[in-house]
Order: sequence, then C-alpha cells, then structure tokens
Amino acid sequence: MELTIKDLDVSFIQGDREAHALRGINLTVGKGEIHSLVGESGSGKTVTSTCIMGLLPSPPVRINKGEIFLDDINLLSLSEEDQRKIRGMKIAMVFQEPAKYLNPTLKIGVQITESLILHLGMSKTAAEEKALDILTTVGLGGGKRILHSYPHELSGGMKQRAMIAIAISCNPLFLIADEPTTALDVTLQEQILELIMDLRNKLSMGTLFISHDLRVVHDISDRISVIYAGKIVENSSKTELFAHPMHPYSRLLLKSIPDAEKRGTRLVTIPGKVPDAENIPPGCAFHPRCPFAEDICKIEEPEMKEYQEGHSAACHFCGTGKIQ
Amino acid sequence: FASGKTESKPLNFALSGNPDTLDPQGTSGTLTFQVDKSIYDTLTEPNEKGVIVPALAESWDVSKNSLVWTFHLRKGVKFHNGDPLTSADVKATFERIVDKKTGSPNKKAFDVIKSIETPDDLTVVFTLGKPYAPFLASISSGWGAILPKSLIDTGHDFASEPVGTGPYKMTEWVRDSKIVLTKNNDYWMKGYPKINQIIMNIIPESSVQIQGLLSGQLDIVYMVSKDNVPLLQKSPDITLTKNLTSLIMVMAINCSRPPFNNVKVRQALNYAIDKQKVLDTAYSGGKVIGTFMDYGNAYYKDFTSLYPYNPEKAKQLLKEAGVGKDTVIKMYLPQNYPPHVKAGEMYQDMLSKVGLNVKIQMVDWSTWISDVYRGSKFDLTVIGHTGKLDPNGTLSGYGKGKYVQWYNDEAASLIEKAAETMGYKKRKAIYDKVLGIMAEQVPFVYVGSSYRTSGIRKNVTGFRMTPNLDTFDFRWTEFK
Amino acid sequence: MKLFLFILKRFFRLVLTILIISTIIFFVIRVIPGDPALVVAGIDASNAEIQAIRVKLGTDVPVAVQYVRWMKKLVRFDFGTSLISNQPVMTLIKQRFPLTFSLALLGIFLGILIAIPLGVLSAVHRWSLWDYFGMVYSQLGMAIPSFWLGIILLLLFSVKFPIFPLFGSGSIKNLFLPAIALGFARAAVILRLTRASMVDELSKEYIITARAKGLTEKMIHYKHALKNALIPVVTVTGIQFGYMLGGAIIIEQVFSLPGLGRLFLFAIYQRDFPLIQGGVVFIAVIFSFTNFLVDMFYSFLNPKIRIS
Amino acid sequence: MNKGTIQNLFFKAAVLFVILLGVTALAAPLIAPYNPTAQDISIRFTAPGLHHLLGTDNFGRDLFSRIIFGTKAALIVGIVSTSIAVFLGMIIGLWAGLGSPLTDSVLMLLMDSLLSFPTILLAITVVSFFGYGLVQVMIAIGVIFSPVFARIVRAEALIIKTESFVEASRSLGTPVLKRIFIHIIPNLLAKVIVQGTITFALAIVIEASLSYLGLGTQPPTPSWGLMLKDAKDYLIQAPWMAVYPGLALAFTVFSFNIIGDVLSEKLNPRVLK
Amino acid sequence: MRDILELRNVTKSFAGHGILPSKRTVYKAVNNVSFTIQKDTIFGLVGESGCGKTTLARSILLLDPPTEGEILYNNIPLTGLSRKKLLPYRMKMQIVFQDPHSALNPKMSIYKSMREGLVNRHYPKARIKERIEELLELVGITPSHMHRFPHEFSGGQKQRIVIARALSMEPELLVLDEPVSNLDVSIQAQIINLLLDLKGKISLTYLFISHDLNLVSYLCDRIGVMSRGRVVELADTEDIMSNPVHPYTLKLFSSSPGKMGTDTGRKGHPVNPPEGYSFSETRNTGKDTFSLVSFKNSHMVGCYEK
Ligand SMILES: Nc1ncnc2c1ncn2[C@@H]1O[C@H](COP(=O)(O)OP(=O)(O)OP(=O)(O)O)[C@@H](O)[C@H]1O
Ligand SMILES: Nc1ncnc2c1ncn2[C@@H]1O[C@H](COP(=O)(O)OP(=O)(O)OP(=O)(O)O)[C@@H](O)[C@H]1O
Ligand SMILES: [Mg+2]
Ligand SMILES: [Mg+2]
Repeated sequence: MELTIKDLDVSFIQGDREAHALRGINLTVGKGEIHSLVGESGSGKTVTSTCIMGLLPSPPVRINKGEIFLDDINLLSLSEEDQRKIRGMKIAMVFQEPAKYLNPTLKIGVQITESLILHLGMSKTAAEEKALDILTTVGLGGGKRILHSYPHELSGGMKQRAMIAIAISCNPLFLIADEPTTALDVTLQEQILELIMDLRNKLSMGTLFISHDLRVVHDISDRISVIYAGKIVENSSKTELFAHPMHPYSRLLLKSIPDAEKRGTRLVTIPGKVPDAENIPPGCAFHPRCPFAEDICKIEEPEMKEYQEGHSAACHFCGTGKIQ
Repeated sequence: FASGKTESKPLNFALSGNPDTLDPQGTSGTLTFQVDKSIYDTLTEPNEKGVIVPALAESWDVSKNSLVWTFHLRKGVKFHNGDPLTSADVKATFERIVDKKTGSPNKKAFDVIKSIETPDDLTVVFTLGKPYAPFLASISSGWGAILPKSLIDTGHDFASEPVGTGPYKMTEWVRDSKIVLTKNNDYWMKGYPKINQIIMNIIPESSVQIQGLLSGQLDIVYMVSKDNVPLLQKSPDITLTKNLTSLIMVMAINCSRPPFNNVKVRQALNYAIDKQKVLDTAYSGGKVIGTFMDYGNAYYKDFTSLYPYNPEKAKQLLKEAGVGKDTVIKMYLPQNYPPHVKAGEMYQDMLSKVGLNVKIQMVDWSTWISDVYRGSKFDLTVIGHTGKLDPNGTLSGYGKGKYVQWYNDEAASLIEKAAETMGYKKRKAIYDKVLGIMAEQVPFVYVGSSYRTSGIRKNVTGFRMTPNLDTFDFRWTEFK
Repeated sequence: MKLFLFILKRFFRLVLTILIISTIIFFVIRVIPGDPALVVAGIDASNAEIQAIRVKLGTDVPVAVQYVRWMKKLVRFDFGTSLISNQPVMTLIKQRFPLTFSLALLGIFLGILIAIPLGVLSAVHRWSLWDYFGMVYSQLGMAIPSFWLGIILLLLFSVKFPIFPLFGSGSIKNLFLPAIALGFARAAVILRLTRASMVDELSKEYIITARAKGLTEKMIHYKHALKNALIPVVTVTGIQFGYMLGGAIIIEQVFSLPGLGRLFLFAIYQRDFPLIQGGVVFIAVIFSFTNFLVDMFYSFLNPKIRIS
Repeated sequence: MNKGTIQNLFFKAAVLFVILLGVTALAAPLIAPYNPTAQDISIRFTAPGLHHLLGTDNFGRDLFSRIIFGTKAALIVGIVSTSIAVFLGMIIGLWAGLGSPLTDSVLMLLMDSLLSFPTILLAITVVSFFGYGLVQVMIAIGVIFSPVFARIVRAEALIIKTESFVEASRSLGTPVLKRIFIHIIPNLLAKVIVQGTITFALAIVIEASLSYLGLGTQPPTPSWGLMLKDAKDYLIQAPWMAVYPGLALAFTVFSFNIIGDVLSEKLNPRVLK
Repeated sequence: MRDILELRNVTKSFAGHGILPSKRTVYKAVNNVSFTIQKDTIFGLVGESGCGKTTLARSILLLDPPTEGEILYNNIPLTGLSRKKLLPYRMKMQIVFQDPHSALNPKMSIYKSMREGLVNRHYPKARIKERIEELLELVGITPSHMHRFPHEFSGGQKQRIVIARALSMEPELLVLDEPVSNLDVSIQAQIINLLLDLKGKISLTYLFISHDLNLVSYLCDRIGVMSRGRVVELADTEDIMSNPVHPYTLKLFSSSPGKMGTDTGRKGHPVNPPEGYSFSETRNTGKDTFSLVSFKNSHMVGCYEK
C-alpha cells in the first residue's frame, strides 16, 4: 500500500502555549518501499507516525491542516470505527518506548494473540501457536516462557521485540517502525532488519522506518527523508543521500557517526540545539546552527526543490555549490 | 381465600422483636411472656379486667392466717408431650423457680414459699413463711407457668423448646423471623382455641407492620403508633382497638443529687411539664397520673390536681431554689426506646422554657441498666415502669433509695407493712398513704399510663389483650 | 511442599489474628459498662437474684478465670453458649450465615453489575451525559439512607405491586429487594472508585498501543484499562463484602431478615459476652479470608505485586 | 461547550457551594428564620410552605432552620473524621506497603482486627474510655474508616514502589520519608481523594447512628444524620423530613465529590483537560 | 590504579510467576559474575539482548540487591550495609536507566525531578535553579521547558533529562544503561563528548552498557561481553577488537550491520580455548565449573573446566 502525507501540520495546545510539532510534512512511501525518517531527537518523527495511526490524543493535539492517504483512503476523515478496522490489520506501528507502551498487567502472549483473535478470527490455541512462531521470528524463541511473561519480567530488548511481534502479527500492509532496534544487540538488529525486508518481499509491505542509527538506516532503506523541526528538509534515495547529502543538516548528521577509528578524537557535533517547538525560528529553522547561513535564511523559508531525479532538499543554497 | 375453610388459614401476627428465650422462669422480657402466654398456663390468671380467675386450678382456698394456700387442679389436662398434669408438676415447677441454678430474676416473689405438699395428684398445698398478699398475683404472672416435671428432671432446654399445657404448641421458631404456634387439640377449654395456626412474624420495622396490615399480609398488629392511626383509620378492612396499658410513664429524678435534693426543684419539674401533651405526642396518648401507680390499677388514687401544668409556678419555685441556667442537668435517654427518647426531647424543650439547662445524653440499654438504673449515675432519665398485678410489685423498695435515690422511712415501712396485710380494703388504705407521700415528694415526674392501639383486620374477632400482664390471648380469636 | 508451607503460614496468621482479636474483644467488653446479668434480670430483680444469674451465666468469677475458660474452649473451636438464649454460639451463627452470605453475595454482585459498567462509561466519557448520570446516581447512592430505600422498595414491590413478599425469610424471593437496597449503596462507592481509577489508566500509553492494534473500544476499556484500574476497586469491594458478611443491620431490620447483623447487634446491646466474642472472631476470620483473597487477586491484577 | 469548560463550571459551582456551606455554618443564627430547637407541637408535620419553607418535623420544629444549624456539625464531622481516617490510613498503608513483609503482615493483621470490631461496640468502648462528645465521635469514625484507606494506600504503594522512578530517587539519595512524600503519595493521591469524598458522606450518616448510642451530637441539637434517622418513622406521612436533609447531604457530598474528581484529575498531568 | 568497583560471584535470580509461590520457578538472570572496574576508566558491557546487563547494573547499585555474591566499592563491601550507611555510597554511584520514561515521576515536572538530587546533596538553594538550567543546556534541552511533565517530551529528550539528572549528582561512578540509544547521532555525539569532557575534568568512572559496538569501541577502555547471565570475555578494548576469543564475541563482532561501505575488517577467526577448558559444557557434572580464565595477560575468557 502506498502512503501519502500531504502538508501535515500539527500543534500541541497546552493552555495558552502552542507547540508547533509538525509544520507541513510531505511524504510518500511507495508500495513495498522501506522509507526511513531520520532527524534529531524531538524533531517530530514520533508525532508524524502517531498521526498516521490516528492516535494523537485530541486535546491537546490539534491537526491544523493536512491529509494522509493510504492508497486512496483518506485516513484523517475516516470514522473512528473505520479507522479501528484499518489499525492493526492494514497498518501497524512499533512504538518507540516499549516499556511504556506495553500493558503491564497482561502477559505478552495475550497482548499478541488478542489482535490475531480479533482480526483474523483465530482460535485461542491457534493464535498461541502463531504467537510462538512470530516470537521466534523476532528472536524470542525461548519457548513458552516469553508467552507467559509480563512486560516487567523482560529485558529492554525483549520488550522491544515483543512490541515488534505485536505489530507484525496480523501481517500488516503498512508498518511504522519507530526506532525498533535501539535496544537490540547487533545480531538481533540484523535479524529484525531481515524480517522487515522479508515481509516487504512477501507481502510487499510498505514501511516507514524511524531510526537514529544511520548504519541501520543505511542497511535497510530504499529512500530516506530527513526531518528537522517538524519539516522534511531532504528526501532522496539511500545511496544518493549517503553519497551526496545536500542539506547542511544532513551533511553534519552523517559526520557525527562515532567509530572505533575515531577513538581519542572528539566526535563531530552540530552546534546549538534543536529549536523549541513553541519557538521555531523564522525563515529556515536550521539557520541558527547552519555554518552556511546568510541573511535570507533568517527571513525566508526555503521550499523543497528537486535538484536531481528523486532527490530534493529545502535549502536556499542547495545546488549553488556553496555547501561543501 | 374467601372460599377456603377459614380454620385452616393461619393467623398472621406481627411481633416487634425476637424473644431472647422462651423459658418463662429465666427472664423478665415482655416478649417471652407474650409468646409463652399461648404455650403455657398458670394455676390462676387475670382476665381482661385484671380479676384473677381459675385456670389450671379449678379452685383454691386460703387458710385463716393466710399462710396455707391449697389449689385444686383441673382434671384431664395434658402437657404438649402427652404427660398428664399432676400436682407433682406444680411442685417441681415452683421448686425450679426458687432454685438458685435457675437464676430466675423473679425468685424473690416465690421465696415466701416455705414448703409445697402434694396430698394427691390434683391437690397442691403451698405453705408460706409469712403472710404475703401478692402471692396469688405472683402465681398468676408469667413466671407462674407450669412446666412438666418429667422434662424438668431431664434438664430439658425450655429456652428454645417450650413444653406446656397451653392452647398452642410451638412448632417452629426461626429466630428473628417467626414463631409458629399450632393448635393444641387436647386443650382443656373445650372448643378452644379456634384457629389452627398462628404465625408470629417478627417484624421490627413498624412501617412494614402497618403496610402488612393494610395489604392483608398481616391480620393483627398489636402495637400501632399514634402517628399511624389516621392511615389505618382510612382503611375499611381494619378495626382499631385502644386499651389502656398498665405502664407508668415517668421522668425519674435523682433525688440525692443537687439541685434535685431540694423538693422544690422536683416540684418545679412537675409543674413545668405538660403531661397530656407528652402522652399524646411521644406515646400513643393516655391518661395522666399523679402518683406512682398505673391508671387502671385497683389501687390507683388520683393526685393529678396536685401539680397541674403551670410553667409560671415552676419558674417561681426554681427561682426560690436558686436554680438557673448555670446548673447543667443531664438527662439520660435509653436509646432503644424511641418513645422515651421522643418524650425526653419534649421534656428538654419544656424544661428549657422554664429556664433550666438540660443536656440530653443517649445511652444504650445495657449502659442504662447498669449505670443509670443500678448505678444511679444520672440527673434525670425517662422510662416506663410496667404495672404489676399486685401493687407491691410496683412499689416495693421505694423509700429506701432505689434508682431515684429517694429516702423516706415512712413510705418504706408502709410499703413493707402492706405486703403482709391481707384484704383489699386494708391494703388500699395503706397504699393510699404511700401514694400520697410519693405524689407530694415527687421522686418522679409522673406522666401517665399510655394507650396501646391494636390494628386488627375486620375478619378477625376475639383477639384479647391482658393489660396487666401486657400479653395476648388468642384463645377466643377466630376468623369470621 | 511449598504450597503446604504457604497454606500453613496463612493459617498461622489466621490463628494469630483470632488470638489477638479474641483477647482484645474479651477484655474490652468486660471493661465497658453493661452486665448481661442485669439485662436478663430486668429492672425489678433484687441483688441476690442478679448474683444468682451471674453464677448461672458464669460471669461471677474473676475476669482472668473467665478468660482462661474461654481460651480453653476456643482452642477446641468451641465458642461457648449464648448467655441470653442459651444456644451454642456456633449454632446461632450457622443458622444465620447462609442467609447473610447469600444476601451479601447477591448484594455485591448487583453492586458490581451496576457500578463497573457505569464507572467505566463515566471515565471514558468524562463530563458527558453518562458521567452526569453516574455522578447523580452515586450521590443518591451515598446520600439515600438504606432504610429509606428499603421501605420505598417494599412499598413499591411488596405493597403496590405485590411481586415480592413484605416480610419473612427462607426463599430466594425474600432476598431480592434487600439485595437491591444493599447493592444500590455499594454500587455508588464502587462506581466512584472505578471512575477515578479508570481515568488514571486511560491516560497511559499502553492504551494507545491497544488502539493501534485496532481493538474495539470495549476491549480496550474492559480488557486493558479495567484490569489495571481494578486494584483500589477490589480493595474496597473486598472490605465491603466483608462488612456485609458480618450482617447488614438496617437492611435486615427493614426486611425482617434473620441475619447475622441483628444477631450481633442484640448481642452487643445485651452484652451477651460469648456471642459478641464469637461474632467478632467470626467476622475477623471473614475479613482475614476476604482480604487474603483480595491479596491473591492483586497479584493476578498486577503481576508486579507478589505475595510473600 | 467543550469538556474543559463544563468541568470548570462544575468545579466552580462546587467550590462556591462549599463556601456557601461554610458561611451558613458560621452565620447560622443570622440566616435561620426560627430557633432550631423550639418545639411547637400544634404545628407538627406542617408540609413545606410559606411559613415553614421546608416544613416542620414531629415536634413542630422548623426543618429549614434545623438544616441550616446542622450544617456546622455536618461539615466538622465530615471533614475532621475523614482527615483522621486519611491520616491514619495513609501512615499505616504506606508503612505496610513499603515496609518489610513482616511489617506488612503485622499491620494488615491489625487492620483486619479493626475491621472486625463492630462499629457500635467501638462506639460504646470509646464512650466508656473517653467519655461522651463530638471529638470522640470524630476520632471513632476516623478509626473505623482508616482500614479502608490503609488498604487502598497499601495496594497502590505496592505497585508504585516497583517503578523505576522510585529507584532512581533512591539512588539520588533521597531519604525514605521524603521519597514517600514526593514520589509515592502524589501517585496514589487520586484514589485517596475519591475514597475521601466517599468517606465524607458516610461519616455524616454514621455520626447519626453513633449519636443514638450517645456519641456525637445529642438531641435537640440539629444534625443532618439525626434528622434523617428521626424521619424514618414518618416516611409516609411526612416525607419532607427525610427528603430535605437528604438533599442537603447529597448536594454537599456532590460538591465534595466534584472537587475531589477535578483535583485528582488535575493532579494527573497526563489526563487531558 | 585503584579498583573502584569489584564484583565477587554476583548472582541474581528471579522467581517465575504464578500466584502461589509453589508454582514459581527460579530464573538466574545474572550468574556468578566477578570482575573489577578501575577508577577513572570506562568499562563497556555488551552482550545480546536479555543477557542480564540491566539486571547486573541494578544489582551493582543495590537497587535490587543480588541474590548472592558481594559488591565492593572502593574495597568496602556494600552488600549488607544498612540503608543509612549505604546512602553516601548511593549518591556517589548514579545510574541512567535504559528506559527513561519510567525513570521520571509522571506527576512531577522535570524541574522538580532534577531538583531532588541537588537538594539531597545540600546544593546551595539559591543556585539550584541556575544549576538545573545549566545542566539542561548541557544536554541540549531548552531550559525554559523545565516546568513541563515527562509525557510532554520525546523519547530522546527524556533520555537526556535523565542523564542530566545523574550528572547533577557529580558521581564517582556512573552506570549508563544504553544512554544514547534513543538519540540521533549528532546529539549522541554531543552527549558522548560531554561524558568525555567531564571525565577529563573530574575523577569519574563509567560503566557503559550498549549494543552499539562502534560506540563502545570508540569510548571504552575495557570491555566485558555478557551472554546468558555470564561474563564470557573480558579484555582491554584493543585486545578484544583485534583478537576476540570466545565464540559468542566472535559472532557478535562479525554480525555488526551497517558497514556503510567501509569494512573495518573486524572479522575474527575461531580460537581455541585455553588448555584444559572448553567453551561449551561438555558433560553435565552437576557442578558449576564455569570460570573466567586468563587467555593472555589481562585478556580473560569464560570457559568450562574440562
Ligand atoms: N504531549 C505533548 N505535549 C507537548 N509537546 C509534546 C508532546 N508530545 C511531544 N511533544 C513535543 O513535540 C515535539 C516532537 O516530538 P516527537 O516525539 O515527535 O519527537 P521525535 O522526533 O520522535 O524525537 P525522539 O527521536 O527523541 O523520539 C517535541 O519537541 C516534543 O517536546
Ligand atoms: N523482574 C523480573 N522477573 C523475572 N525475570 C526477569 C525480571 N527482570 C529481568 N528478568 C529476566 O532476566 C533476564 C535479563 O534481563 P536484563 O534486563 O538484565 O537484560 P539486558 O541484558 O539488560 O537486556 P537488554 O539489552 O535487552 O536490555 C531476561 O531474560 C529477563 O527476562
Ligand atoms: Mg520519538
Ligand atoms: Mg537492559
């Protein structure tokens, strides 16, 4: 299934404060595509995904404008009941903080099987069989122990995998994975990434993949979008982005990756910090931290422009050769 | 129901509480005697008017010196267990009540018996230690119920399985729910009782009793509060009967505590209270009395004119005695008797109107008995004394303290003398004196004897109360 | 073996509870004013007669001796004999228990049946019509005295429309109205707690996960949130159930039911020592038992809580 | 109107009502049209009307005045008893929930014992040891209700103590007592508040039962609980005797409940307003 | 150099669930672990998910005391100290929890959460607010957000707040349980730099738990590899990187994803265990014969006695 987000604009309203979390997100994830969303912490990745799921609590959230299409279904205009039928079945999400998003009082087994029983109409025993299968595919093969464990009895990584198991249990057509591998060791990371690619191949499942681990992103993505302060600033195929990042932010990001080789040296960082969603700087939101910023950046907000086939960025100076 | 045989229909009766025990000798609870009245018989019994008439004893003689009482038993009377009634049963019964092990609260009434002889099966001879006028009354009271010797000997549990000679046998007792009485076909009064079965439903809530009566689920409610009378009067199916009880409603005064050790203050209290109003409002109406004797009693003497309602007089007396607002007076009310509580509230209001500072304190019944009644730890309290068949039962002990802490040698010795005096006239003369002293000295505020209103379905006739004992008599009751 | 030890430990705790409570109660009721002999004797008895009654009741000996006697009996599970009615305390309690138990069970069942769904609805639709209904209901439930409700119920369903008997006992029909009257008030309390607890739970993130799975709102509320929300509800329901098993005095009075409440109430009024002692020990056992069940239930509701 | 404003409206109305109650309690003699204890048998059971706004009772006393004068007792009994119960219950519940299993066992045993002690017996005991009076009744009611709070608090504490923010606080070196105050109590307060508002209502009603045993307000002093109790005998002929004190109680409890609800929601920053 | 921390045979077992204790089974999450951490070094702990790293960390801080074994801090045994005596040591050891969300009291604004530790340290009252602002700034959180509640922050923001809080205690030993897993590389770099800077300024020891082998090898002086509750290899970073011995370590290092074109050539080759030992339990003797033995100097490897 293809996912299209058009000009999504979302705020959090807390009394008289307004945090402008998303400022016009445009994004398309094609059928069977693995699309990564990278960006600084607090830039709006989770808000975007939760919004796709239709799970942003309102209040305090206000969707100012925008549309989200799954193929030709306008998700935001669906009735609550229709949304429910889509969720879990057609579109599923792995939440970033499994500790918080798992029900502390239900066994993992129950949390996996309940959607199997509900959506696929399985019997309890069949669902449990299936759950064991799924757990094995996410590397939780430990027999029935996991099935009968409560979340607090699992390690961070185990919870994360349980979360993944829940999401993929009903073979969704579209998956949102919000940092699904942060708590996993490399072996497991590999396994999970393979699993996602597998599902893509088998079910042509589209995936919106969110991660900070650029290595992982590099391994798995077809395309990548870079988000900064609630706005997509660069969108490109994987190879293009890693080879020729355009936006200054993307470039700096790639430079910060730690490595054993850099041992003893200071890691590269981007000076300054992510703008506060209540207080987005005018013009290009990145300008206070941008080494190439000029006066125009403070006033005018750059548009997304396609500079090469399938590679667009939002910067006044892209393609000018000014950015090295 | 109309077509069925009325006799087979049980009579539904409302009882306000569960008797603690049905052993007639081991208690002083009115509820016990009310139930036992239908199960047991006494040698002699008071009729509706309070006159003592033959029951199990067909006749009796008293010796000249009033010490030897001979009773001739009725022939062919049978206990519920089949035993025939003999003089041995009577002897065993009275020996049981004076036996310490029985722990009867009214043992003293029978302690005058020096010996009991049984010359033959149907004759019992009591020999008393001293002349004792109230003896016949004692024998006619609930405590005088005759029990079968065979069961006394085996230590039968009379408390929960009563066996007597009465018109009804107890066939079922679900505590706190119902007592079922079934007709004794061998009852000595031929043709009586009329009704086959009486169900005494234990219903503590008076409004439920009233509704039960109105809707026909109950046939007799023997105690209808005055507030409910209008409601029942409206119903065409119900007759209301009003009887004067033998109760002596009082506000008791602790005569040894200041300011009540001053007779003027006690008199002031008597002036300050509008007795008829209290009777009409808190109790179910009644007759005002002026001394310590129930209105219907043969020994009653009228002293009501002594202290009419006169708040001005009360104020004046209090002023003379120097009692004002600064004297805090505590009135203890027994919490389990709502009418007394209500009366107490009215007294409080009336007394405060003459300038007294009265504080009410509720107490539970056990505390009342032990602290207030036995311990005399009170200033004022409200209670009703049950009238007795014999005035001695009512008056003995007064003048020598009792809970009101009233000491009056003259009254005390007169009361003792009257107990040993035979003959109504002689005794009446002595008691008139005693009652006069009490009326004047006012250890109590005498309020009155209250009415009891019973509600009976129109198709039921012949329900009788024995006012002096406050018991019911179902022997003549029948469905029309 | 472990299970055996566990049960043994629990049993030991129960015995300890009984021991402590029976000792406290024993001395308390002998220190407070009131004497059963005086109650039996009434107001006309003489001192000699009262003393005789004390001898008969066994309250004439020093308190210490009485205490030893009672303890000796207690270890043989003998609660003694009622001073007033002369019946074994055990028998009296046994007679009353079935009724009280059925009434409590029915009452709490009705209470839960009303309260939980209404509480959940109120929490889910906060400050909506459901919530107002829930609020009004719970205010009424708390402010309407049970005698009032009882009498109104009787007037309606036993007099006006004689569906249920006005008085009497023995059949299930007699229990229906009192159970409603009991459940009505209990429901008010359970409802309030359910609402508060649910509001708390529904604000947690795992609810979002449940939604993301596409579960129906019903499943989310009842399967996910409610289970987490139930702990304070279970606590209070357990205590209320315990109370009800000790008898519901006013309800029993209004509906003329021979339940434990009236038995114990009169025992207290009459200072029927063995019966009070037996009653209190009985209630203590009930509370220990229901609270044990409640504790067990906790660890079912929230696996992080372990019973040690 | 959105939920927030409705909620606020209710909250403000409730606060206003409670303030009104407070004022009524203090200024009762100025507001009440009649002497609340003066009897006038000739006008007993007057239905509500012009002269007697809410009618009269079985002694002809003005119900409106009695309700006004009863406010003070109701508020004091409700607030003080509930506070005592909450205080005792909190201490015991926290101690049991956070202490060793042995402490827990011992304290819960104590609570079970207290629960099995019949209210009436407790009242008689209190009277015989500490005498008659309103203070005693408030303590007695507080003690009676404390096990409920203890159990609620304990149950919640058992959960909260396993949260890692409590552990974090431990490693930050926060002393136990302070940790309890800043981490444990705020997270269980919502439930305590709700139970508190419930207890408030029950306390007022129970006070009536205890008054009948000699504890608490004694007649003729007006008390809502006692008025309700007195009304029992006249339900059919004078229903207003029960209705109005009942309504007064209901509204008061209602206000406290709303305040409790809103407060407990405000205490939870995550509940979306 | 001095050892700041020594673990002696630390074991932590959990009872399984089941309402009745009799039904609970015992699960050893940490099994007989012994090692030391030297002062002013960074000790890395890696291992598969669920191998017991977090459990071990919690045991070290005695948040959940170990079932068996001893923990020595500056040669003082901590296990068995009374709560009061433990307090000063507690404050010198801080932990950044893996799950930042539950480490913050949901009913407390982050300002209050941060203040708690400072107040405990008797930090001058007047300067507390300033200090909190400083710390938040340091980890890249807008100080003006400090009156917000935890749920109003993104995952990474919370993680940084928790780090800031731990730093506010100026600890001697800081246990970091995957402290940067939710952070983007730039902020990750910022935090890592911060940690290194601090270490340069004051005496600080880190126990760093992570899955990111690149990061661990960049940062740590010595690395411990855990598997199924046991430490299976323990060596200086260079040694372990160049010459992983234990089969599990080998597997771990060879499967590192995201070579991003440049293969660092970390692929090891199978090595034989020391004489008389084996990597797998050959026969079930019923005895625990597992121990860490020296492979080369300070390079230790865990194997079973043959
Ligand atoms: N409930 C809320 N109230 C107010 N602001 C919020 C709320 N939830 C999130 N935000 C703000 O919205 C912004 C975007 O948050 P989001 O969770 O999408 O970040 P993210 O990109 O997922 O970051 P991370 O990588 O750290 O998880 C942040 O600045 C955050 O502070
Ligand atoms: N409270 C508990 N009860 C039972 N088992 C538990 C408990 N806590 C942890 N475990 C188990 O102990 C093992 C180790 O868990 P731990 O959290 O230490 O792993 P970890 O190494 O930190 O993993 P991760 O990298 O995934 O966070 C896991 O198998 C887990 O299921
Ligand atoms: Mg996020
Ligand atoms: Mg972990």
